[in-house]
Amino acid sequence: MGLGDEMISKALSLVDVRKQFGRTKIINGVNLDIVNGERHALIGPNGAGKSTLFNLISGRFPLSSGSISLHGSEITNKEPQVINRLGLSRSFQITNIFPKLTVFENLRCSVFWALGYRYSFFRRVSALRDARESAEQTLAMIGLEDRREKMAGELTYAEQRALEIGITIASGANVILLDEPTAGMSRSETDAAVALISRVTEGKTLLMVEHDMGVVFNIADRISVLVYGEVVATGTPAEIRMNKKVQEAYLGTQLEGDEE
Amino acid sequence: MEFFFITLLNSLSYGLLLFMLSSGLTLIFSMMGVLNFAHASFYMLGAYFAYQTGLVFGFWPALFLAPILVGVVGALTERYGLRKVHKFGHVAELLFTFGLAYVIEEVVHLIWGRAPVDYRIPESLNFTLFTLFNTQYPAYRAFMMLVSVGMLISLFLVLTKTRIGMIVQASLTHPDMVQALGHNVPRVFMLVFAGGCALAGLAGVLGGNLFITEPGMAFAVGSIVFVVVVLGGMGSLVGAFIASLLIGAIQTFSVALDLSFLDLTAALGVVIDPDSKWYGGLSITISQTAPVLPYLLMVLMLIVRPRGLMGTRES
Amino acid sequence: MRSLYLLFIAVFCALVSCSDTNDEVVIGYVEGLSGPFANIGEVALRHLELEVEAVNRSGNLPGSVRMRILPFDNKTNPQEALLAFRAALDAGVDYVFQGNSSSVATALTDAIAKHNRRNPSNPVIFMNYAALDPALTNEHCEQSHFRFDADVNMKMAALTEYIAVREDIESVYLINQDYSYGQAVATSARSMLKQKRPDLRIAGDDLHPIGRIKDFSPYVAKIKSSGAQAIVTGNWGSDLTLLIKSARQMGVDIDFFTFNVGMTGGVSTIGEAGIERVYQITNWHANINEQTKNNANLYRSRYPDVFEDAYYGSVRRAVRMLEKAMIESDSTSPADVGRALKNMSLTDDTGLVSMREDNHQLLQPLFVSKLVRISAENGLIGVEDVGLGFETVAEIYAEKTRMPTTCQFE
Amino acid sequence: MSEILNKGRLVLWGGVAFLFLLLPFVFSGGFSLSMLSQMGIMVIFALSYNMLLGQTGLLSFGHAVYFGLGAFVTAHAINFVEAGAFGLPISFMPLVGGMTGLLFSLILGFVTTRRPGTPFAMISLGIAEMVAASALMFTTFFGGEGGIVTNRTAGEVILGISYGPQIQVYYLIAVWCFVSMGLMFAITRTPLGRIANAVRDNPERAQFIGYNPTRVRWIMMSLAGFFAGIAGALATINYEIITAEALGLMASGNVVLMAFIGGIGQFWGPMIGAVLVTLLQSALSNFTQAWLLYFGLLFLLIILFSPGGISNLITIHLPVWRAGAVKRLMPSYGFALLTGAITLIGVVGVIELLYRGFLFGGVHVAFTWIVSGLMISIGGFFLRRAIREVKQIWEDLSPELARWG
Repeated sequence: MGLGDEMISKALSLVDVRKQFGRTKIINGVNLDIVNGERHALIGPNGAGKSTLFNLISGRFPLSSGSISLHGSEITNKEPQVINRLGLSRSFQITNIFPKLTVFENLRCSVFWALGYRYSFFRRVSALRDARESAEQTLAMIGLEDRREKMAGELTYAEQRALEIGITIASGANVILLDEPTAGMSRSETDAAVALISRVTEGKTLLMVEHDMGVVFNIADRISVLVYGEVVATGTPAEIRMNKKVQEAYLGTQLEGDEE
Repeated sequence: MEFFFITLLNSLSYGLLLFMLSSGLTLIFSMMGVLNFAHASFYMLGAYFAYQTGLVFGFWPALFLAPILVGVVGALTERYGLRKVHKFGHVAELLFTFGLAYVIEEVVHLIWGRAPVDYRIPESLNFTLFTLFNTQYPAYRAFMMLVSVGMLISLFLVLTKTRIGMIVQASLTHPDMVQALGHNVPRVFMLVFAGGCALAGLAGVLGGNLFITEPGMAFAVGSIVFVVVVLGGMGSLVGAFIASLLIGAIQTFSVALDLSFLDLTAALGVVIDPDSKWYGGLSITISQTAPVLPYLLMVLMLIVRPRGLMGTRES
Repeated sequence: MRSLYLLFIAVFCALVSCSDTNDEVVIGYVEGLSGPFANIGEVALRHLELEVEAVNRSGNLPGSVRMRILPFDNKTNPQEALLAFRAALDAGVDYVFQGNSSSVATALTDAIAKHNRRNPSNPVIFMNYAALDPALTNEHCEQSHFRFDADVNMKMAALTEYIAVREDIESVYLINQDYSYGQAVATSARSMLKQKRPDLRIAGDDLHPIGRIKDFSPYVAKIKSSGAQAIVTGNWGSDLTLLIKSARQMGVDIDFFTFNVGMTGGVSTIGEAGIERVYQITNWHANINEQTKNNANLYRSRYPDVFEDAYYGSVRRAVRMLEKAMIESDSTSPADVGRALKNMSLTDDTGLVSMREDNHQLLQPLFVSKLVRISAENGLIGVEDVGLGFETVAEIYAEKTRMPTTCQFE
Repeated sequence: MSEILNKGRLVLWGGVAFLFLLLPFVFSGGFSLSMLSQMGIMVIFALSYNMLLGQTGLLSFGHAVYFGLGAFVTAHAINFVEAGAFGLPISFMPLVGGMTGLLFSLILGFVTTRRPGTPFAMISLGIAEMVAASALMFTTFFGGEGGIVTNRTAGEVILGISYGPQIQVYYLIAVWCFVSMGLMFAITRTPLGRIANAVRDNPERAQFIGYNPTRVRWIMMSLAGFFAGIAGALATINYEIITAEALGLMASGNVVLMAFIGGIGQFWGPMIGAVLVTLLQSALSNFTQAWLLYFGLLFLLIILFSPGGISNLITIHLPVWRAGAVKRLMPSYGFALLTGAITLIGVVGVIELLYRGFLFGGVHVAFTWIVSGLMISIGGFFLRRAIREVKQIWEDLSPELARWG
């Protein structure tokens, strides 16, 4: 269909994406390509628009202008569920789970669509072996087997963060967006989270917002730096470390950020 | 012409009464997120309290005493009822007020019986203010309009000029921020709830004798007040004001329209036999549907523009 | 405390399915005793109690049996009424009294007829003292149903007889509640006025939703601009009160011809606004003759503390005819009593009343009366202690209210 | 095949079926039988309502619309059968009601389910108002004040079943109730049922796992409408008359009360609510005119102190039972029960006195007043202590219970 290799290898492509709320411009023409299979980190100071950019990509907010495509197909301003069905899944900075479902049910619900069960009300979930196995696999992956039947709302914070990632990856989407997966975690919890993220995103495309530079340099293949709604630099961790503009705009002034 | 002017005046006074009712509900709704199902019950309590205190002190003291008493009942409701339910979420709060409406109606039965009580317009206001063409305009209606406009102005002043008013106003748009600034939000909630109820009570004092004071009076206005609030938009007093006048106008003016589908078909040259099965449905006139129109309007509004005319938030 | 006792018995019987003893006739009073219409149910219950006490005092029933009332709450809802009817059957009820709400009456008529067909050995008779839907003695008529009040069409016939002679009235306005009863009032008013007063102009015909209008002033403005001199309305409750008050406040000087103004609370809430202007058409009021005045006083002295005054002439007639039918048939079983009731006549306080055999509708004189101030000079009895009472302006003979019927008993 | 057909569940459902079969032998009076039939209908209705409120998080104030429309169409259908226009056995009439409910909830649900929470509640209220108002105006279809009268014996007699005797109608209702319960329970165990829970908990997140919350709500509402229609049809068959009250605001409010009193958190909660509320309405109203007040107070008490309803009260005791700690709770429960009963009797005394005092005037009952007052104050005082004690024991127990979770 005339799609070149170049297009196919791009998991995600943002062209001149802009967003403003009222008169406040948050995103000012972002151009960004995420290569298939890479782990890409998005960093930047508070208020740079990182989470907003995630919300634009995942369909939570409509764009003011510009376009976004996923594996070469246009997803600009599509509804979140449509984008998700095309293989893009995201997590949230503020834990966003189903508090009154059990941990296992949280994960099982996340795989139904991908396995084609849609809105079915004539199949018993207990008979859906693939859904159960898939959910159990994810459960094992995020290490919450012993919390299986607990209400998600009753988990500890770190457990909820793990579940958040679990819900995001359960469906097997191949483009994963993680929004500050380690925010608010202790050192040891962060290490566990990093291990978890590396494990679960094996062979997938990952785009993550992260403040913890240790995590970023540990995981990311490439890094983009977002400052005041614009990408000022993109490159390998080594390149970014050396980049003057980045040092000025970001690393030099404020290394440890908290919330955006 | 005469009909037009009289109806205009009537729609205005009805609209203003609706505003008195809905302003309290809007305040409560926008601040606490609680749609107070029992709001009309507080309106009813206002009328009954005014009747009771009026028997002892006369109408004028009752005009002040009754709303205060209703406010106290409201404050107690908030303090010992709603506040406890708050942690279970909005649905539980809504259902609490829903149950409260039942209980208040039964308590009114219990105390004042089921027949209407003889709550009258005071003699000092029971005269004809002016005669327009040859329809008399009663002074009490004018008095009611005066009070509600006065209430509108004082509400505006309280909200914009006093400290508590500022906090309330800020809470209308940014409840989280107000909480973060360390204000005693529960107490503000209680005051707002009490104030909202007192406003409903005031409407009851004025409406109870103009219309009728009986246990069914709450049910009769209950849902129309929701319509006003939803139509006007959550958190918007101005919206509630506009919606009140709008609904007042719709309900009063549509009464005059005797048009029906039959007229439409007749205009198209089709005459429907009165014995036909469809005659009953087609002969319904606009004036017959008048009281249903607001609900239709509300449903349409919620579908098309859920935040209402002037609202800023969806819920 | 007496009624508490009765209620207790009712429930007890319902639970253990006890049957009635032979020396008692059990009258089931299946009426709305809770909720918004409970006061009306209470009022009629007191009327019933007064009459049953009188019957029991005279002790003329065959085998010196006594009547006993068991109240059942139908919550003014047809489905609940059927549940209450089942409870009444379990308690051994033979006669069911009900009247407020035609929807309940229709449900009960139908349920009782079906019960009688399915259990011919244990029939029940329905004494309807106030439900006015004409269908009950026409297309929905049943052998087991007897109506003691005049239906909407009969009342309208009587009322229009009076309007026909009021030549000062040149145009009337019809305003009614938008449901089957109000629609029936409007329809029969239109056709009967056309027939009896072809010259009369119908200035307007409005239907409004029931119980939902707060402010009647737009209707009044419309009535005013139509130039009507009188209003004919079947409205009841607050829909009637609000209409009259609103008209008087706006200085609209106009006659009101009503069906239900005398119902509990009506006169006291309308008050001065209605004097000399409000008319009602009823089968009974206190000031028809010395006998009716006596009966009104009897009620007052039996219930000195209650708010209302005697209103339901039809309850009285229903109980008295039941008594007479039992004596004449020398039986208390519904089958025999029903046969005796079919063409029974009785001289009551307002004159001769008689049951129509062809549709079980009582024919009785009807009275148009006007709300007036009572005084020592006119010697009228007031209602609800507000210094107002009704004065007869016309009596319409029973035969004048005989309507053709479509009733065909199965 | 494991979950639904597992042994425990099989025994449970078998027990329910057995109970349905047995009940009319225990409560054989005409009134009891009618009340059992009514309960069966209300159980279906309340469960269908909980598909909205409990499972999908949609607070509806207009659910009786589907019940009522299903009932009216069924009434007309039965009358057509009687007139010989078409032949459908009465036993399958509930399907007519169900399809009607489904049709209308499909149409109305399409425009109303875009938003949960208060906007949905308001829209449902508005639609309920409009339908109720039209029901009074359009007398051709709704039959006016008299409603639509039908004859449930209209169909042919099959296997000796004419539906004349109430007992046959009871078993018809029992069968449909059992089937509907089974189906509604099964729906909670399907992908849709689970996703409905997810949408209830967090509609936004549901979007990011591929689901359209509006669509989920719409489907759930349509299914709920289907079962409400079945309940309506059964009501038509049971009462042989249907009037506009059936789809009014009171009926809609009633089912909210049932579901909430029973508890919306468990599947079986609304069943308890339906049975209890029907019992209260039918039995309590025979004892006292103040039943509406008691009913309202009960509702408020439940919202204030046990918002999970009665079923939640039962559920929280399961771990206690498993931990074998019931004995430790017993004394304080007994104390609370005793003081509660004393207070309750006092309150009932006052309420009844007020009702009677105003209805029959001038009853000199100073003694009862004093006794009631004393009971309230003394009972209330000790009740507070009892409640504190109960709370304390629960706190003591909580670490133990966590293990038995």
